[in-house]
Amino acid sequence: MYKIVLPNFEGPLDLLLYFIKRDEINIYDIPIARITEEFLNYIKLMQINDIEVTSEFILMASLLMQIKAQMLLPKNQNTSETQIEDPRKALVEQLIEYQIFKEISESLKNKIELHNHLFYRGIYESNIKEISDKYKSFKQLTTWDLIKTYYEVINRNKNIEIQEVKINPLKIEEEIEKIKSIVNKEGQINFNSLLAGKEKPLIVVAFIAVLELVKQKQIFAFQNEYGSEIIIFSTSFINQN
Amino acid sequence: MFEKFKQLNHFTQLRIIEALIFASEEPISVESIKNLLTSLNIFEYDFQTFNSTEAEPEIDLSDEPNKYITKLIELVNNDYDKNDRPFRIVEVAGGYTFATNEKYGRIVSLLPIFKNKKKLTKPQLETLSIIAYNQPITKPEIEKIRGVNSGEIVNSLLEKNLISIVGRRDSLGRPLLYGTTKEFLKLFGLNSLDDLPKLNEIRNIIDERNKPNLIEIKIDFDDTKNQELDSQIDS
Amino acid sequence: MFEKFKQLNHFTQLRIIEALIFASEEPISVESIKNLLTSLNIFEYDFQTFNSTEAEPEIDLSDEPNKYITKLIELVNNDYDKNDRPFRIVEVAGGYTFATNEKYGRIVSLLPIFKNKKKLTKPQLETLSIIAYNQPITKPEIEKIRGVNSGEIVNSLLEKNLISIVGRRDSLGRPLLYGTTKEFLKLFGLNSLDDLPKLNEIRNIIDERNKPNLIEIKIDFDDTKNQELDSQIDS
Repeated sequence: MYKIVLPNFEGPLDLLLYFIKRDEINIYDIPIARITEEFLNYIKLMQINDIEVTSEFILMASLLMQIKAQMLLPKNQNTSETQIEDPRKALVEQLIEYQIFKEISESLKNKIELHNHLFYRGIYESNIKEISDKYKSFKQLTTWDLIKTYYEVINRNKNIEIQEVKINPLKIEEEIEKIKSIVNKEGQINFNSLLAGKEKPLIVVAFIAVLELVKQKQIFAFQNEYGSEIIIFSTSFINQN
Repeated sequence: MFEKFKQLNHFTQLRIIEALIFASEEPISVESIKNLLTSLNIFEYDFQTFNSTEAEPEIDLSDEPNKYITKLIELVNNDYDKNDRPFRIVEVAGGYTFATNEKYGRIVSLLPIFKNKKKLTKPQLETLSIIAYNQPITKPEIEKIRGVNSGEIVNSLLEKNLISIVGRRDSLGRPLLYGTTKEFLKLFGLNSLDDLPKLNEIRNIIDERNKPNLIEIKIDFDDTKNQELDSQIDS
Repeated sequence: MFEKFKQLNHFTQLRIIEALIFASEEPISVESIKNLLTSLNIFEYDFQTFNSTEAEPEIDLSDEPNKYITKLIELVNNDYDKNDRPFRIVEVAGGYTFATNEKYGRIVSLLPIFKNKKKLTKPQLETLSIIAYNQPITKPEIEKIRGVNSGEIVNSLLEKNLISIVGRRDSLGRPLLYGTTKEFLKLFGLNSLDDLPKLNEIRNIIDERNKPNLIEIKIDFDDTKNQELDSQIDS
């Protein structure tokens, strides 16, 4: 048994630049037939090794073969006054452009390392109420936040089956007492741990019980960010500390 | 090893704790500080100790880690108070964080930019996004999408002047219609509603992750053919 | 009136500036500080001046406001350095903000939770470079330069708040335009986009590197040919 480890390329341009560098090829005069062959061999290797061959590699392969074919066309000596453009020109320009941004990203990487020590203040609020607000709020709102939230909302509700749940009010009282004693004993717990192993109607009961306790200010719940674990504190625990 | 941290110059210990609390993005608990300091291989780091003219603060090395850390934080705060710094380390939500102190915090809060922070909670942002993408829209329609009662949130958005009443739906009960305001555009740096990203645009970005990217191809690797070509081109 | 601010006890002036910068979530420019201090009716506020044992720092009252403020910031920083505080006021993204200093920030960066915040993958850096130098730019334009599908990467940069949607290109399909954010400048410690390396300089470096080896001497060891050449030269 052996395993071939293929170098990881960002895409076909990256791969071509690798060949050019490795073989010290003059980028302005790429031996297209040789490069095409190398390129196709690489794709073959990817396939053998079950590496995803993305459409960009296929497109590049066909472009290379097209250029190769154009290079083969007999050059008509008589029409030399209307200079035929080198079929490689566009590709070379694209490669150079890509080289430039690879270089820039290298220098950006160095800049990050240079400023490795820069950590800004992490939190800008000063009391519990504001902090719990902050955790549900956004530092600087962007349209990205807006549309992503919208996307989540409409997708969330698509998946929700509306079920009628009959809740015995007694159960909520019981659940409140139960949660209260757990939280008071532990000081703080994860909301999810309250739900573990419970069936849907009971989850709803537990949820309502938690809401009720929050309303009564017996417990305090906060969340680091939307979708993350909700942590429940006993208010007496917070006051003690 | 936490014991190793204790062996550092006392001033250095104080500064490291100070820096940790300063940079942390959430209130950091004593427990977390302890764990971080225990994992920190500070001795790999070429460390120049600070030579203070002041005497090293007295720290009781026999304290167990949590108490020890709490004491260090106290010492940092004493230092801030002594120097009339406008901030100190406070304990909130089960952890420590920096905040402006009362004296200077009050001055800061007098300033308009610190007063009218347009911060939105998740439910507010949700509701705002629904209104933005479906305007004009009524409250029951919003609630149908969100699946929860949204009256209070709609009111809070009205208060923040991010939405306004733009008319009434010509249907039973003639419910109020809501739409976004100029203030809304300003908040998101948009010139017009037209500049809002469209749902299918973001769907493309999000769904790309799940898109099958694999294309099956068969390429003929008849080497002799390629060699022929090579020789033709190279000649 | 800014002049009124200048009449306060010098220590108090320093502390107010310090508090303003400390409390501001975004880097705050000297201009904004000036405007805030001018609008601030500090005398409505019952202000207990701080009695320091130290001498009041010397400040040249004749300086015009912007220079005056910059000098105060310097004095605050001197104080931090003198006390070996782990942070200081830095100028970044067009304003002043607090950040950990070199000495202690490096220790913080050794900790995994902080280290990861600074980590960007190669494709992310590539895409970010392309956006930084070509903004505002559309996704297809990014993809043309990179030669690969970049939706997911753009998405991740949006999530990290390093880029944002800044509008739409007025062309077919009105594609979304992306640009870099203040968060981007902060991550790289840049004051403005002008601090990025110049595109022309990079282009020259690449051109230089791409130059084929010009001095390509081919010596043909076919003696007869060389002799021919010799005779040609001689003749």
